[in-house]
Amino acid sequence: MTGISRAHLQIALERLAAAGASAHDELNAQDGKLGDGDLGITVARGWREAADGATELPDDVGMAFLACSKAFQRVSSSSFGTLIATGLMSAAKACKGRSDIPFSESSALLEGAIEAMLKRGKGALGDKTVIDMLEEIRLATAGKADPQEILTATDAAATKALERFRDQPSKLGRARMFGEKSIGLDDPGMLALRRMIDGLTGKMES
Amino acid sequence: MTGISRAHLQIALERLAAAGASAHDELNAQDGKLGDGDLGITVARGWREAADGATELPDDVGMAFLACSKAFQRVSSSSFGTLIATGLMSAAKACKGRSDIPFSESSALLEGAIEAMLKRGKGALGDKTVIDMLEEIRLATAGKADPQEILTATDAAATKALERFRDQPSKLGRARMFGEKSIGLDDPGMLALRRMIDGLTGKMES
Amino acid sequence: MKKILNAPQDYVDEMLDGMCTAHPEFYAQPERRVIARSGGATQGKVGIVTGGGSGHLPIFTGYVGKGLLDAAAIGDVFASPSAEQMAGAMRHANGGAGILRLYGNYGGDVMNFDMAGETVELEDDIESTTVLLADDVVSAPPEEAEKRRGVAGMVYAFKTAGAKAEEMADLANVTRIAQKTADACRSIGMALTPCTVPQAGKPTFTLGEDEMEMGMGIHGEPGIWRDKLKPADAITGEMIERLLADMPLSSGDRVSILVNSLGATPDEELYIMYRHAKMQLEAAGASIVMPLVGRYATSMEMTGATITLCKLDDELEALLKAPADCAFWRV
Amino acid sequence: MKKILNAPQDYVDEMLDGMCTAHPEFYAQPERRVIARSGGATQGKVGIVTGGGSGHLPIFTGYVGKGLLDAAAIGDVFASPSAEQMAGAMRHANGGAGILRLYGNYGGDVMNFDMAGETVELEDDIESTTVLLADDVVSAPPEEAEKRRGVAGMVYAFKTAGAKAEEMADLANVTRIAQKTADACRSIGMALTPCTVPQAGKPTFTLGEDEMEMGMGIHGEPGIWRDKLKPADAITGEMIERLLADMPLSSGDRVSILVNSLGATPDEELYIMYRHAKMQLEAAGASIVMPLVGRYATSMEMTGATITLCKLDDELEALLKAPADCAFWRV
Ligand SMILES: Nc1ncnc2c1ncn2[C@@H]1O[C@H](COP(=O)(O)OP(=O)(O)O)[C@@H](O)[C@H]1O
Ligand SMILES: Nc1ncnc2c1ncn2[C@@H]1O[C@H](COP(=O)(O)OP(=O)(O)O)[C@@H](O)[C@H]1O
Ligand SMILES: [Mg+2]
Ligand SMILES: [Mg+2]
Ligand SMILES: [Mg+2]
Ligand SMILES: [Mg+2]
Repeated sequence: MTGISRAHLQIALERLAAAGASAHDELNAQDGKLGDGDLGITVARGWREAADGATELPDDVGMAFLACSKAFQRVSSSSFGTLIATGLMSAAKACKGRSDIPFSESSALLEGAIEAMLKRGKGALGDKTVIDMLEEIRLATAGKADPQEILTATDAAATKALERFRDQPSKLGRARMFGEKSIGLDDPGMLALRRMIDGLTGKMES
Repeated sequence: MTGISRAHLQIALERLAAAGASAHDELNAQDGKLGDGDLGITVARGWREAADGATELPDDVGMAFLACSKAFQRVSSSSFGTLIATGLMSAAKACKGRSDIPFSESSALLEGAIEAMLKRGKGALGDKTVIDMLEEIRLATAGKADPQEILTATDAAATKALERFRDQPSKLGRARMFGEKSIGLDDPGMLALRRMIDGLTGKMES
Repeated sequence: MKKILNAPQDYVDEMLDGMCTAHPEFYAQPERRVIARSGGATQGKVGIVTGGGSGHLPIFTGYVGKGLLDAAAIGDVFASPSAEQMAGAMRHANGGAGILRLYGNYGGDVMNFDMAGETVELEDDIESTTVLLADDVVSAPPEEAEKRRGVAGMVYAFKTAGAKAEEMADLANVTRIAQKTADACRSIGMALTPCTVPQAGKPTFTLGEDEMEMGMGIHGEPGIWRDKLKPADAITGEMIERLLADMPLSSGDRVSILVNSLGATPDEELYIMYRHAKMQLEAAGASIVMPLVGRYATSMEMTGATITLCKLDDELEALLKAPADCAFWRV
Repeated sequence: MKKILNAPQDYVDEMLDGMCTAHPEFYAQPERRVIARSGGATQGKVGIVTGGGSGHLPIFTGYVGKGLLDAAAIGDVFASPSAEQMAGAMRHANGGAGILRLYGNYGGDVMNFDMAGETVELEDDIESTTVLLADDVVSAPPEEAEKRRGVAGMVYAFKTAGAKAEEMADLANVTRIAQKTADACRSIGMALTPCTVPQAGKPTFTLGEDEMEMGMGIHGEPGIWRDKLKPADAITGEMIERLLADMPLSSGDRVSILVNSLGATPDEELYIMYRHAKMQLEAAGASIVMPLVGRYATSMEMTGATITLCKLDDELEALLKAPADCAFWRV
């Protein structure tokens, strides 16, 4: 094995499900500040559903990503869940028919996901959403092939994105309606992704 | 002229309309204690409507009573108004075709009205309603022919009825539902008749 | 008072005006507070007339229409129409075959309708009969069933008697069907929040933040108990039980059921109630025919619901399913 | 929370269960949270599918029926259904002639329905189109009309597109009619009291004892102004004015108008509003065709009303008047 395989995904799903559960309250609270307070539910439920299907995942990494996308389509209909489903669907299409995806393709997979998610959410980069963090990560991981290096770069990029956007207003999603009030607050979707990365890198508090 | 004529009715209607107006608030309040608080409206509106038609009254005392009944049928649909309309209708039938009704017939007219009102209201004597006061008056005026004597007897009978029933429970109408609570309270319908009599005898406060 | 209105004293007349101009194919107002079919009375057909206070749409005026009523006299909110208006309704419903007066058992309404009946008999030579709805089981014990208030069961009687009259049956027969339907109906209500009579300007009753009243009448008349709000299944369960105690059903019986909102209670919650009621009735061996769920007899913006059972035989079932048409109900 | 329910998390499923068992002649639930016509899809007919949050009966599921919709996916109260449920609805509406996705413009619904569309195209080879209702004039200025929320105007689009599909028109034509209707609709709402989402357990907003909010959305989204409650004619007057400012009418124009209760506001008050709206529209030279007054798109027990105008040409008028049949509306 030299890249992303079924086995990697299985481990990742377990970690993401655990991260989702532990961040449940924090994310609901953050979303509740300017939104409907359901983001923790969305993240926890979605990854739990995907992880519950982990033993059934096919070897085809594309089809495995599709199964994860479908898990989100099934249980989480809030924006974040649908966007994650969209990103996973894009990865599914890109990986279809292969059981081993070189880590060096990570950045390219992200690029495809970002494009699909922007289209799905009718948004743009700079709107202060989870996609801005993904874009920061895509840039930071471009050209990298070593999984540990990729994780380290991802972690740093996530921190950078949070800091960069904190003092900007939200231009999309529910928080948009609150305009100026969103300045100074972390975008809940970015925070969710941050917690997911924490889970993957083992930084998760329990 | 030796008895009740069109002219008598015209004067009586003016007095009753004035009495109704002046008792409006008191009767609403009394009815409001255990009922829907509309009795003042009913009494004031009904006699006003009848008095407004006074100049058009026919000589036929029967038809004149009918016109008064119709006035109540037109404007007051609460129980008391309908019962008054019923009593007047009974008098109308009894006087039809005559333009001069001996005062000595007063008690008999009342008897007919009482019978019709009991039938209309599906009540009985002793239920603590306006009809009990009418019955007291019927008894007190029986055999009398002098109008002044009749008025004096009526006035005394009204007082007697109020006192006799005050400490009994209401057995009919809205107040019936309150059972014991109605003990100690004057029946609003009796109080209304008392005020009408006050108007006729000139005792009305203004 | 959180209501959308102009002057409170214009509430009823503006409402009737709006209703008649919105649905001129159904309703006309030939005299003030009298709603009649826009096509006028049907010659040779028994006329069915109802009446009562405003604030209960579709009851009373809304059910004027083919296969239903011919005319309705309507009073102020929660107040009887005048005898004159009732007489007017009877005249406008008169097709020469007699009139059935079909309405709810409330003292004021009864006195006025009786008086109106005498008037049109005297003045217009119109023969008429009366059938009173007295379906609210809470309002008097079975021994005094004739003293009970009339509530949503009226809708069933309008429907069956209306269908019978449309068949050109005679007055005796239309009256028989109405009475048979009235006898077959049992209702019970419960309330969570009051409504406001425009001219009074204040709520008809008060209930605590988390309280309900079981058995409350549609004008806020006192019920059987007042307590903490219970789950939908428990509420429905007790309502059905009390109806069945008054009119037992056994295996093979057919009933129609009306789960009716008093106004503010949404259809969503009526369906939650219906779901439980159906299981309960079927457990008793009865089968449900043509269930009605919605707003058929309201108290403006009151929160709460009523349940009516109407026990059917072949004759009533056929009449219930016969065509009918008004702005609020089409069968 | 003064609602008739069991466990809050069962509110939607018990409601759907009740609705389907009450009206099995109209509704079936072939998979959880997917309501389809009980007869199944009509072969060769374009399927019309809608979806959105619960709590708006008759919207969305109630309008499944002949001459209207083929299926609806329904979410929790005020929450989008999942993409999977939407895909399910599309599959059950599929008669082989393509699917129109016709629903309100809310971000979550749009993302999920787009995803569902891709899924059924990929997996089931179903061709589909989208028409979004964006009729709430208050929710964005005319320059950004495509960002507006979809409210009661949906009912008109269901009706006309439904009638067109029933004529066995092709997908392009059904889509054209839906878009034409969506373009012809303008709505505005006002609210007096909130509703409670069962799982949240608290009111969606608060308003003072004698306050109203003009322009408020059906989930309590902020409006244009909040002030003391005004008379019905003033409220109606401003609502109609704002609609006409967005879609001017001139002499000879025909419109249908929907005066819709958000739930608790009684029909009586809707008719008072209709009365004034009619005078105002006729003063502008327009004539009213097939006015609708009642509860067509609600927010459970919210007090308030919406007004929708739908400008008609001969084609839309004929489709609006074509037969249609569901448990909540029969034309
Ligand atoms: N249209 C969009 N495009 C991209 N990201 C979005 C969009 N809408 C919401 N988000 C992201 O999702 C987060 C909120 O997710 P969630 O709570 O599921 O949304 P909601 O409950 O409003 O549907 C936001 O903080 C933002 O990062
Ligand atoms: N059925 C009845 N028979 C005789 N008198 C009655 C009856 N009902 C009411 N009354 C009398 O009418 C009075 C109330 O009149 P009113 O306020 O018009 O009644 P309501 O508003 O309840 O229709 C009672 O105090 C009683 O004297
Ligand atoms: Mg959210
Ligand atoms: Mg959400
Ligand atoms: Mg009274
Ligand atoms: Mg009264």
